[in-house]
Amino acid sequence: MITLGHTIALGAILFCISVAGIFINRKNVITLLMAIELMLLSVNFNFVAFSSFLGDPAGQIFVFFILTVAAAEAAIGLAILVVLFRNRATINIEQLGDLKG
Amino acid sequence: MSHHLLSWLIWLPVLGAVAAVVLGHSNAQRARWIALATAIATFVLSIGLYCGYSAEAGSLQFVEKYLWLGVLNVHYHLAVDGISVALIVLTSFTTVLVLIGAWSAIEEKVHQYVACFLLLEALMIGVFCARDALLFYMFFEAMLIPMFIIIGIWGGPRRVYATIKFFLYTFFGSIFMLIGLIYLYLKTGSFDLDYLARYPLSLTEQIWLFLSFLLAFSVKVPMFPVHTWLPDAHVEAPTGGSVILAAIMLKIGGYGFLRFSLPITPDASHELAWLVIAMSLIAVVYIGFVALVQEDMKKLIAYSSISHMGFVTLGAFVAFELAREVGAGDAARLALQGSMVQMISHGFISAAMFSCVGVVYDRMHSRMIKDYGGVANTMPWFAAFMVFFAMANSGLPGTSGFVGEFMVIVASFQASPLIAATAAITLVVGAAYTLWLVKRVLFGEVANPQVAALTDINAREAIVLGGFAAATLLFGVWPAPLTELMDASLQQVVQQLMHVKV
Amino acid sequence: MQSMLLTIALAPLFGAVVAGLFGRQIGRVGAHTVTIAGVALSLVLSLVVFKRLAFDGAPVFNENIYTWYQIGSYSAHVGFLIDRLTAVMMVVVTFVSLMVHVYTIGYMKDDPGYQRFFSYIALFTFSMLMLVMSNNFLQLFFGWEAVGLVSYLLIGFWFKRPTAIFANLKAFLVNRVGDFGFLLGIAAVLMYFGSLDYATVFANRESIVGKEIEIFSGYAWAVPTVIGILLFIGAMGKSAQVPLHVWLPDSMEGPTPISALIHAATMVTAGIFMVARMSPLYELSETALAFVVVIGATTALFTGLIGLVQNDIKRVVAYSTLSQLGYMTVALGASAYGAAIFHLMTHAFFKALLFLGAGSVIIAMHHEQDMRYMGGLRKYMPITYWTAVLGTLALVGTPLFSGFYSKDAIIEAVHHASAQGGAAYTYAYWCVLLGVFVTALYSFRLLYMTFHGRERFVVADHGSDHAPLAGSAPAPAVSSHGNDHHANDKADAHDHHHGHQPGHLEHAPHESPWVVTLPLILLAIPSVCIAWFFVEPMLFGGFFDGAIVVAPAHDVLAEMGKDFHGVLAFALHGIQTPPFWFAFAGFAVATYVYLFNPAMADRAARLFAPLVRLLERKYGFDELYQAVFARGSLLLGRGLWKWGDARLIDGWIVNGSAALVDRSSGILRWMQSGYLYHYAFAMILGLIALLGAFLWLK
Amino acid sequence: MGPISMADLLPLVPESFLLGSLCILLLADLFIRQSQRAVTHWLAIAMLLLTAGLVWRASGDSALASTAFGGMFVNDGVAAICKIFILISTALVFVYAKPYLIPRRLFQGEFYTLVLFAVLGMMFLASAGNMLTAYLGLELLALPSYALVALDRDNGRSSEAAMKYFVLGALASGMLLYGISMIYGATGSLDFASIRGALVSNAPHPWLLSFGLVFIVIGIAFKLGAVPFHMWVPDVYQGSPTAVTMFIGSAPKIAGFVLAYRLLEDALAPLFADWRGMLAVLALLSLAIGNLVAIAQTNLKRMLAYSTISHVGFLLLGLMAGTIEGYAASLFYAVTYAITATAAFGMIVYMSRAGFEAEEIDDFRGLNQRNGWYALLVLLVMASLAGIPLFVGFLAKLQVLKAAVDSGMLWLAVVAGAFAVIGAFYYLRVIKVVYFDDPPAEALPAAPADLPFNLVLGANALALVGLGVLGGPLMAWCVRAVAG
Repeated sequence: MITLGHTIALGAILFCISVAGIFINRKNVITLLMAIELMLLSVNFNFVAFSSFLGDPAGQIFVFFILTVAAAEAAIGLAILVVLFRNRATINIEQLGDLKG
Repeated sequence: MSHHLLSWLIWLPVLGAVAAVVLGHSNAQRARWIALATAIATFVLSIGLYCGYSAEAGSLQFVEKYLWLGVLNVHYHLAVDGISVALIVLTSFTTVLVLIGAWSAIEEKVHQYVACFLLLEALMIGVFCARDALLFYMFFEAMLIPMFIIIGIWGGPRRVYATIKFFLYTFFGSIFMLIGLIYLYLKTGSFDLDYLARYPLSLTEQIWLFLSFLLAFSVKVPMFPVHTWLPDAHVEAPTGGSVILAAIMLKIGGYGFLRFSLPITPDASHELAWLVIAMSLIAVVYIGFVALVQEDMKKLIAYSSISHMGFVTLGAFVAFELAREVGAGDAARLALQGSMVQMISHGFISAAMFSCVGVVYDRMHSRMIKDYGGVANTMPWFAAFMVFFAMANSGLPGTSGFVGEFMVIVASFQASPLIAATAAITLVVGAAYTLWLVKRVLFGEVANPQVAALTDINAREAIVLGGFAAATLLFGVWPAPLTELMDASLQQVVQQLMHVKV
Repeated sequence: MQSMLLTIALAPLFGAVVAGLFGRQIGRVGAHTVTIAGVALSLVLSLVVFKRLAFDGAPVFNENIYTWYQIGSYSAHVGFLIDRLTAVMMVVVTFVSLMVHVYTIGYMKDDPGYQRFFSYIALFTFSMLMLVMSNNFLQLFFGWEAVGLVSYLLIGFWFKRPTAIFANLKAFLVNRVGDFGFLLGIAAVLMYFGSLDYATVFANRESIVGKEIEIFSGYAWAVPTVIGILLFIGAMGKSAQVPLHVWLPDSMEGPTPISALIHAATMVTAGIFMVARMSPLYELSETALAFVVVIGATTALFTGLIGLVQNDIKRVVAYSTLSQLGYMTVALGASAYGAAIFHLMTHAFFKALLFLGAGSVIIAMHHEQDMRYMGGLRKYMPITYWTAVLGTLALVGTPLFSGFYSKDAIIEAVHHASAQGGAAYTYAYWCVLLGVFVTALYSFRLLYMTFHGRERFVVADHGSDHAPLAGSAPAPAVSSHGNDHHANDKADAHDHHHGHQPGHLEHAPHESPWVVTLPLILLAIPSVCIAWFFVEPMLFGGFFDGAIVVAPAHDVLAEMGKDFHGVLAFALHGIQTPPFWFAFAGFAVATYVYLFNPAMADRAARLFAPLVRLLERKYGFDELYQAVFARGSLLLGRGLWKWGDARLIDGWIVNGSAALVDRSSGILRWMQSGYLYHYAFAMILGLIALLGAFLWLK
Repeated sequence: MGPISMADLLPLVPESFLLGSLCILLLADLFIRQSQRAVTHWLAIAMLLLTAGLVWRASGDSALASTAFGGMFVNDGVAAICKIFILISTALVFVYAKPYLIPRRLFQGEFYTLVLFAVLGMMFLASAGNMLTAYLGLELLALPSYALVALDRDNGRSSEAAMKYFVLGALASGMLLYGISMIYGATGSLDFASIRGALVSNAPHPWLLSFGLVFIVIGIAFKLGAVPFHMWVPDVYQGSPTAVTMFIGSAPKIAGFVLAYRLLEDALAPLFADWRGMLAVLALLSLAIGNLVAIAQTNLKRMLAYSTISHVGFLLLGLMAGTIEGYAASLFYAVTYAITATAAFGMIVYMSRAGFEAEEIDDFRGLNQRNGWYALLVLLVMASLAGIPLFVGFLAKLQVLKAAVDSGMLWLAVVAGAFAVIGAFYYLRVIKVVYFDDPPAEALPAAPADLPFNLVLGANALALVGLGVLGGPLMAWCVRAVAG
């Protein structure tokens, strides 16, 4: 029987994967965007889990809002990615170190 | 008008400053005249204050109290007693002479120069009549900016280092005082000085508060370990800046002791009186010897003013030993009177010495003693003034320089002869470095062609030096008006001193 | 009475201010008339006051003019206390000052700073009068330092000369060392009596008899002794007693009139007057009196010895003054205050006479001060010569002359005091006795080297009637080799007329004008006869009773008074006493050596070479002070400045902390690497840190 | 939660007016030719000021319902003050941005619409009564900001900054959401009032709560730019065009404060003991790194970035106190800082010319010789930032320090004081550059004669002194708002 503990653990695992994805990856920005999406999904999973265990619909409604915001976020992220590529001809994070100090 | 005299005294110079900047922007001469007119008007007002103030009562007069920051219970509370009146008159008197002195010395950005001085005057008068701790603190801190600008723009070659050092030194000291004030406010609920003076505090609280006040005011006086900003600030400041810095800004440290440390934390002050006395004596002797070996005239006079200011703090804290341990209330009053008179007289004398250096600096553009020699041959009148002020600086009776030192030494003898003996060393050391300076600069053969080409002081410089000389002589020959003005107020300070709070 | 006193004090001040500030406008004649008028007015009024007090028995005048400050029970005033002691001093000061004023007209005739000089000496007279007439310690201290100031200005009058401006700085600083003690003495008086007025202090002087004061913890000293010694330190500074005497010989750099006025007659006696005025306090402490007598005796003898080896005419007289001051201090120490004041008065006259005589010689010799280039001036300058002789006889103490009465009285007094026991007094007695011999020796040496013997100078213009001596270069016939080089090169530098060979004169020396010789004569008269009228009242007649208080046990003058039968009897009696023989012996030795057998001086000099060298270096006081105090304080100052201020406070603490902040900001700045993953890593690190801290706290 | 009634809509009048006029502006901008772009500019400013007026009127009458939409939208004093000052500072941003945007061909409608959407987001954030409103408001603020940073399409640095800002922003909002989910899981509700109720009655699942709290504090810390979540601030400030930096540097700080206030005070007040320690650490680190690294900067925008971080340190001091005075102090600090920041960036805009970015501190060399008035304005701004008395910066610092001392954190106040002194150095250095150094040899091209810009900037700088002296009423208003 899947208890609350399991779902929280799964949510945490997903969250950790996405966080690792962000700072381990040195190569390309797109994987970063994917990692961010994954993080939002892990949060959604958490919400749905809690909502079902609590029997209170508010959590699930919240998920819908998160999904829409995630979509908007992805759009802007990709737009910035395109602009970045147009200007710097690279999406390799190691070459995006101009602003420092 | 007389009801709001103090507000007029503060805000008139501010108006003058704004007018000088706005109207004098293009025409320097107009800026100078506006500034001088405002300064003279303020001086007349301060004379009105002096006459209107009844010295016998010694109570706080010309009171103005309006709620200012409700949330923090801060009041725009102005009032003066004998001590404040004396210092306010000194401020306005010196500012008039400084503006006359800088008439032709400063060429560029004159309107900003005179505006800075008027702002400085306003803020200093504000400090002297603020009766609300936070209002005092605000004026105390805000003074830094005009002085920062004055030293920075019109100063000497190393002015940037000097002025930033001056600013950060004082700012560092006063931040801890702010935290002390906040603690006091949280404990008592008000910033009013009289209320704080009466409010009982435990000894540990008092000691911490005293240390925070000590740090803030010892930087300002300056006292021994935290004095290294003064020589730099003086050497690099323009003449007018040095005069104001020496004449008035150093007094705010001493005034701060009398208004904060003595009344609010009497027991801690008594407990740590030995520390302050030790610092003052070191300042008198150690700095005296350091002054002896200076090659730069202004630095020498700067060190000399540190040494003379040592008497101010010595007098203030010896009063504790006298009042509480020896039980000689009148001797304590004499010590405090000595420290106050020393403040006023040092204001005239060191301002005059700096003006003298300014006079020769305007002609020779050098402050190094070795560049001068035999100036008396070509500038006899200047030499007469310089010798007179050198004598006053070494505490010759008949000049005000002697009165303060005499009272402090004589009073501190009753606390302990050793303190008096160490302090009296200044008679010898003070005379040594001042007269040696005079010997190398004024006397002897004409050292070099530039000295030979020197012209004696003109009418304007004569007015400035004459003004200071007259004041020094008046209070030297007849200090009674000054002492009577402050006596009743100092009597109250002695009572506050005796009041055991713990 | 008060208005008269005010005019006495303020007339010279008015003259000084007018001559000083408006010197150029009123010209040279205007300057000296206004100052001389002022001083003359003061003299006349002083004489009137003296007559009222001395003869008409007027009461002692003690009133305050105005309040200086009033703080609680402490108050200070400017006021006058006029009793017989003050009256005597006022007359002496104003009389000598007037003589010097008149003399200066001649002496400073062609000096550019003419008006300034007159303004200074008139200012000096005002300061001295304020000191003498004051009725409280504060005004005494005001006068004390004011005369110090004027002596500084006058010594350094020719401020172009490096030696002069060195001397005046030295004089002022040494005086200030004395004032250091004096001020502490005043502080002690205020502490124990609660007031600075003489009247109150002397009225309850008994209150401090038993009291003790612990300046250094563990050492309790009697209060009267501490006050006595502290005040005497001030007197030592001002009256140039041994450790603090170094400034007086150097003060000869100033023009001669001021040497006469300040460094012989008036200022240096201020210390003596002060101790006499404080007699009520001094009588309370034997140790203080013993201290005074020892210092006085040492000064009397040892400075006199230095006078023997001096070749500069003014320096000889200067050392003689030092020695005579020692005598006066010895008199004070022996509680013979009357004798001290009496000697002070007589000394003022004949010492001023000798100085002005020397000045007249210097004028004649075109500012040549070295005796080795003089000689045989007797026939050129008869008046100066005869007045100098009278002055020397008075100084040496030949009977019937004023010096004899005052000096013998002191020697007798010390004799009586030493009889009552106390090693100090016996030591003083012997010093004083030997001093008489030394005084006679150097006085007559001066007289003979200047006025008698061979003319050791050559007159340059050949047309003069008397040809120079047979071609001999003016080899200094009499001079101990290795004399004071200091004096030698100074003489050349001093000659600011025109650099010429020492010993060569433009034209033969001639008698000085009447403005110079008249004061000499006027001073010669009192030098001779002043004693006849005043020895009896002053010493034994209780002239100073109101002013000076002497404890019965110490009253040596009363004992001496018993066998005093008139002026002549005292003189006759004096001839049998040892001082006269010593004086005569001195006179005989001097005459033999310097008149009949000049070569003997060289042999003697070679014989006592080490002693002579010691005397020439003035016992090494100058070098010691220069090394220890001057260079020592400079080294200390530089050390404190370089190490204390520059290195420690500024270097490490102030700039050090600034450097620390800069370094740390450099490091922290490096952390902002610019790479996205570092930023994300920082955030996650923050997350882990917060979580860890949170859990660890739970 | 019954059906939506008129009572629910009334509190939202200002927001709905802003949304409506925003849409109109969006459409109108399509039909305006580039030459009349100024119309959009003035329309936008007018809308902001009108909305502010509406908020002011609404806060005046007490008849208005305090909540709407069943508690999701709260309309209390704090919200009113925050909204008004957000609107005012954004209006200031618009006025100052114009002379900067025109020469760089950025003077497009997008700038205005995106900023207005962000403002709308901030207004919702200010009135959040529920986690959902807070999150939506936060994202509505964040997303347009990412876009704004990348506004200058062909500037490589802008796009790099935008990318960094986007990734880190998304990461932070992810963490915040994760925290919210934890809290939701522990307390069973998203509504602040009920969360608070649940925490008070029985503190459920301590582990879940503590995890959730940590994540929420991280989300807040990122939004404010507190260390160690500050890494984005300097790069974004420097990378984005100055007009955008001006916006990002001012209004969002108020939003950051109100986010913290709503979440920590309204929702998680019972956990005060836990989040107080965390805020203390953040404050200390922000003060230290903010002040220290700012000294090493030569680029003025980067220096102001680090100065913002140090000011956030002070702001956290007030929040950390947890008392009414503490929150009021932080509110006053945030509000006055926003105004000062706009003035500071306004100076940079004044000095920048076509093709010349006055970013380096050195570019301000000798300004006093050339234009005394603006030199004075720089002095006023820097002095207020340094916290020198008779300036509003001092009043703000004073109240925050008082709150810190009042809550027993005396040592932290002393440390904050010491860092304020270090901080004063780099503000002094700007004044030094402006006043003491000599101007560069070649003359700068003439500044655009934009009268409203000069007037408003002058008024803004003088307001810093005016508020410094007459700050009483504003302080009282803040306390009333928090207490009310």
